[in-house]
Amino acid sequence: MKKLTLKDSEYEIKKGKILRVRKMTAIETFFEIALPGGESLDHEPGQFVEVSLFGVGEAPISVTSSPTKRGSFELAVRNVGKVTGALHKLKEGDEVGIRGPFGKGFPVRIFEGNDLLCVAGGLGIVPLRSLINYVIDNRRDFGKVEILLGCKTPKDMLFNEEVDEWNKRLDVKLNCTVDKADPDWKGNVGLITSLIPGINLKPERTFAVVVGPPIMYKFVIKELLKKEIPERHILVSLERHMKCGLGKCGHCQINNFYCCQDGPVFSYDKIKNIPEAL
Amino acid sequence: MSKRNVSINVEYLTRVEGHGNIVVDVKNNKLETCQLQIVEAPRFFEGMLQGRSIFEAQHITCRICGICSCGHTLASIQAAEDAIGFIPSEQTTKLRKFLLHMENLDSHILHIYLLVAPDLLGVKSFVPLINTHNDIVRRALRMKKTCNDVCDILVGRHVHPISSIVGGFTKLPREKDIDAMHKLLHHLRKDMEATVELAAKFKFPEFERDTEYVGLVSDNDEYPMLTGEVGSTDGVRKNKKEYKSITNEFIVPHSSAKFAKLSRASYAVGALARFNLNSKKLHPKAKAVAKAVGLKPKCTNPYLNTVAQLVECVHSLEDGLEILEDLKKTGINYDEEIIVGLNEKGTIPVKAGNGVGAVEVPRGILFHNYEVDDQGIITKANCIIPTNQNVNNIEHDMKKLVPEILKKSDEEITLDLEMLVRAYDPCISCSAHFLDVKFVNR
Amino acid sequence: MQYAVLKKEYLNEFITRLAQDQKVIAPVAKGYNQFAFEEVKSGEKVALDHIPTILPPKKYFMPQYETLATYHANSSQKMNPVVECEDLILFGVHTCDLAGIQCLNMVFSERPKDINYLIRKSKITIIGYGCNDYCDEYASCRLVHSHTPNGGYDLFFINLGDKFFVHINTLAGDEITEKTNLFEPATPADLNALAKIREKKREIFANEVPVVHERMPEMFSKSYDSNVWEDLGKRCLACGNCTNVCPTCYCFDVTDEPNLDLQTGKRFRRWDSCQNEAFAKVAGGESFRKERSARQRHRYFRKFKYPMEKFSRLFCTGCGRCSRTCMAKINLKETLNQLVEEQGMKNLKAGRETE
Amino acid sequence: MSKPKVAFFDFACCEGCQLQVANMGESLLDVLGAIDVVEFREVMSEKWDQDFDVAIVEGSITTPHAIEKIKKIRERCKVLIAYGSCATIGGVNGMKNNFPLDKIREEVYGKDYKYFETVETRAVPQVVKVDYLVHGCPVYIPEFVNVLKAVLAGLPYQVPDHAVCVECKLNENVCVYEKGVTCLGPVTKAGCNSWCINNGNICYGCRGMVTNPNENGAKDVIEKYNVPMNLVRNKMNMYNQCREIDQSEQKKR
Ligand SMILES: Cc1cc2nc3c(=O)[nH]c(=O)nc-3n(C[C@H](O)[C@H](O)[C@H](O)COP(=O)(O)OP(=O)(O)OC[C@H]3O[C@@H](n4cnc5c(N)ncnc54)[C@H](O)[C@@H]3O)c2cc1C
Ligand code: SF4
Ligand code: SF4
Ligand code: SF4
Repeated sequence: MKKLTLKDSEYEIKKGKILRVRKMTAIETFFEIALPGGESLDHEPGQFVEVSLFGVGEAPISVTSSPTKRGSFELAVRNVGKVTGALHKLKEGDEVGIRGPFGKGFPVRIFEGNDLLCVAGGLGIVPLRSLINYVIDNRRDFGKVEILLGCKTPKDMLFNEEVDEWNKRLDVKLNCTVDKADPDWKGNVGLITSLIPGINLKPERTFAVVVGPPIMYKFVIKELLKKEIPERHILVSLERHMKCGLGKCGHCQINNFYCCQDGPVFSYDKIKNIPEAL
Repeated sequence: MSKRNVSINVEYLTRVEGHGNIVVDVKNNKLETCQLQIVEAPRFFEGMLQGRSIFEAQHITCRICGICSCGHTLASIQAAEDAIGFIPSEQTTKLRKFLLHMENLDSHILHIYLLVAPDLLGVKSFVPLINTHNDIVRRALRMKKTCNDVCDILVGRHVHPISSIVGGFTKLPREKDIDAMHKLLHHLRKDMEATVELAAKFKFPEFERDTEYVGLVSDNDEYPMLTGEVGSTDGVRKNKKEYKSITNEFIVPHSSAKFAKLSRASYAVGALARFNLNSKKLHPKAKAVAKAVGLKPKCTNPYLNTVAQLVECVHSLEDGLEILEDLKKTGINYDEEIIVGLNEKGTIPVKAGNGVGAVEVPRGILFHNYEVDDQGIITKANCIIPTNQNVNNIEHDMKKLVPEILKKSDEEITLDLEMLVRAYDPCISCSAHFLDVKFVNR
Repeated sequence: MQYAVLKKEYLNEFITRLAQDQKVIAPVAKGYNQFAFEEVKSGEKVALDHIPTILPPKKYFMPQYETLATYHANSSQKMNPVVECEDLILFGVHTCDLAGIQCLNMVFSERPKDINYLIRKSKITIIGYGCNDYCDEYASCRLVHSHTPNGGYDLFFINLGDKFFVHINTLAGDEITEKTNLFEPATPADLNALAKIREKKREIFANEVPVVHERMPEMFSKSYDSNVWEDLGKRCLACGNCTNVCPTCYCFDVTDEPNLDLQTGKRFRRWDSCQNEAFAKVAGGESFRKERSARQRHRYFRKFKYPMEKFSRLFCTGCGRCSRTCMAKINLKETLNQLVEEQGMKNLKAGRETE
Repeated sequence: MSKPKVAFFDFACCEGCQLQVANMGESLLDVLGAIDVVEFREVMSEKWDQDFDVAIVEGSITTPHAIEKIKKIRERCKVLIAYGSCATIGGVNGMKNNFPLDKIREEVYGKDYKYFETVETRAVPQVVKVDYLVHGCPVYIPEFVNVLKAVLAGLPYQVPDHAVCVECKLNENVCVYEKGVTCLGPVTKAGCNSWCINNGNICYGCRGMVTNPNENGAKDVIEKYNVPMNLVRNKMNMYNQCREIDQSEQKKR
């Protein structure tokens, strides 16, 4: 058996240097990463990368920074297991492997000129932040922008400062809710679905982007449909077990779709009849 | 010289298999207590075997002990086949003998290098030797691995062999396997020479105590390991079926293992016993080594059991190589490969019976005895492990030894005693598995 | 020379000559009516009329364990992507397995391409072999049209009794006939004999499931919620045998294996199965195909529906391996028949049309 | 980082799994280069009375004394590895639980059996929290080395939760059911590279059952291959008897 070195393997990584590490919550950490020579990752909001640590493995992680941010990109990682746990031990200056970006992101070109409703539950804000910052940086290309954020308790809230900043902006409307408040909490209490009925929107020119834990989708989409937002205008990002990111390994398959190639972002009309999707 | 008081209590004797304590109490030069206590947790194998198929016995009993699991396997199979009246083929017997050689080689190497050598080199274990005697440690591990690799090829693994079962082998070595095993063993020769050289330099304590030595004996010129009758240096000779009248087990209050005696107060089994009984039948190369290191029958220094093991290593290696060469010549009949689950398919007829297996395993003669009903289900099981037979002898050795070394310091006495026990290579976890002990005063 | 014949008595010599300068792989009997592709040095052990081997020849295109890269993580993340490959001649590949290889070819040459697979593929020469009769009752090759060759080979052998009729399909195939120098040109009589065999084959190979091949995806679309899957789920042990033996299953897992220094090691992939418990599990413990019924359904849909949409091809080759190996007697033909029945798609003429 | 201090302990077992360590050959020295073995009674006389990082525990818990001892070990170590089937699932010692405790004691020890303390056999995780499991009777060295590497790197080790059949098929063995024999491969956790079947035997289930076995699935198997059910059950309780303790406790809850 011969062992040949490959020049064009899809499994080859790029080296990413960690510029900044910041602990966000007890289980989530933020990373700013640069590719060699400041090479652009060249991603779309909503796309993900495979983050690789040799000896540990790879994990798909959404890019949370906007493509408008040059020179580096950002990830926010929740510690749930092997790779994510090992990532949490890294320091500034360490290197990680990066493959990608992979998948279909949010169709920002189609959003242009339309209103945007972003709904994020829990970790869902990670990919959505990429979109929101992209939209803010190209603010005049879009119509009304409204953001709904939900999480379990105020302590679990991610990107607090940035959310505050969004909140202060006049051209963005923001609403937060928590399942369980603490004494300092001034915002809403309750499920994120409860925020939707109160929103004033023009269904035919609104695109709703929903990212959150699996159970959230069903209920949020129901509310959105009540608002008569066209199915085609509802975008979701799905999480599946993934290994290769190349549409081969089979783990992420959702019926006939490969989440890594056909997704992770899907429009609701495309998947509403896909039983394994939601 | 002032009167000596010595109190030794070695709790959890190390570098032996299983849990045992040495307790010695000397008051005013008078030996009051001198015991080898077996404190292994009971595992109830005898009970667990009840209701099991005779074809499963080997799978279960080999798990009595991981060190001599091939030995238990072979004794168990022999007892099982004896019970149901199955006679193994010549090829099967040959391969079993070869397996037994590997078991002895493997176990003896482990004992000589990892368990005894540290004492002789004045360290607590082989770990410090990694720095001081790296080549020796490497050689030991390499030799051990070779035996292990050969067992991997032959029976899947050394610890709890897979393919050796009642009836024969579930997988017979292919031609390339025989070649591979031959190559491995051939390479072992060089390390074996170095081992002999090393062992020749070892200085063992000088101590003599004449005792009765028991092991397999036979009328042919093969060094008996797997077949033969049971004999002793005191002239006893009996069929293995009469094993109970050989071991004459009796109970002592201080130990959870039974004690054994034959013609005298105690007897010994193991490499030294085999050597004393059958040294004439050893492979010429083994004989030469015995001569070179000055081991002669009848040797009555128990510490030299380790040297007898060395001689046996050479024998097992050389005889093993010859078996392989023979198999290469005759070829292997693969039609004899058997399918596991013989009882499930009723391939081998079963009948009620009582079978005994007597096999020379590394530490001495091992007896397995099963009674089965006409469905081949075990109704009664009994095993007598070499160490069980030896503990009584060890205690007698200790009783003679302690007064002779009272001049030494407590530490030295402890070490001498530990070394004595270790010389027998006791397998304590085995010995506590089949008991029926009464605790008189507890 | 496009058609040739090889006398049967030369087969042994043929393999021996081939094996002189290359590894030759051929089906070999393992007992209990089981076969496996293994290296051979001569024709003696070759079992041409085998029922499909335990594992399909995919193991040579996509090995069970495959190193993707070696790495060195000392100071930074450094990797060396590799492919392990060797020149092979696969001899005696039945038409169903040829179809299986073609399916894998499609998957792995679709972008993003799998270079490892493609390089290995380029090093393998394939000599096919036609079956003149069914292997056993599990085969359903007629249903999916893989009972006859549809390309995918360099040489193709057909048993004419005392000789093999040989189709030379590629230059590589031609080279083999030249090099071994045992072949003769096919005569008109040989072509006649071939035609007869084909005729007979048409009679023997009847459609195993009375449904029109092209309507299969439609049938599956309608059967998503069928009780059939519940039933399979109750029986399935999730042992994964069905997918491992399937010539068109290619799911895998990627894992790192560090050396003891914890700095160097290799990244490798190994076969995985959608039937395995953890296959679709994500962090948080949610599994998207937790039920065995859903996993079984997924397996069937990945054969008869999804690939039809993507590659316009069924990913079942009719080899019958999954049914043969299933401990729980889950039988592909039976399942298909149940679905046909349920969806009222029975068409007794299907597969009987003249070809 | 200084080398982690590792100690070996054994409870009721055959010590074969510890022996497997010695069977690694010279690569053992690589392992010993990465760890600092402070106690290993079987091959070392050194004793250690301080805390240590890793405890590798072999054997099942069968006496009240052992329960106390394992609890102490747990307190002294950071990482506890249950090593070998006796420790991970109870293993062959669990067969004892097939009999009423007093009955088996009496049978083996005679009428004074009460002197012999014994409790229902338990696997180590049934008594204390365990961080890593190395299944197998005996342990499969390549897997042990993988676990060890995971421990050293501070990574979790996932025991495969799919059937031994998966590996058996990858090794292209003729399934023993084809030979008319039962095998526990379909319900046993993989990770041993189908060791026993590769060598012409069957799987006895020494690695424990997969978490989600199809308890009702045996029917079809037994029908297809025409093997008696009691044979399967008989094999099942060879290594996996301690599972019943969990099951009965689950019921209680
Ligand atoms: C498109 C996409 C985007 C993602 N973006 C983010 C993100 O921005 N931030 C973030 O923290 N997480 C994100 N995830 C989830 C993240 O990939 C998983 O949490 C991570 O792979 C778990 O790997 P691990 O090695 O840490 O866990 P493991 O120790 O391998 O396993 C823990 C559990 O996670 C499951 N799991 C293993 N691998 C995966 C996988 N590749 N995908 C999903 N589950 C898996 C296992 O089955 C197990 O149940 C994303 C996932 C996807 C598919
Ligand atoms: S082979 Fe049968 S039992 Fe095994 S996973 Fe496939 S369908 Fe289930
Ligand atoms: S032999 Fe056992 S492990 Fe292998 S496939 Fe058959 S049932 Fe599974
Ligand atoms: S095949 Fe079964 S019995 Fe054998 S080692 Fe593997 S899990 Fe244990």
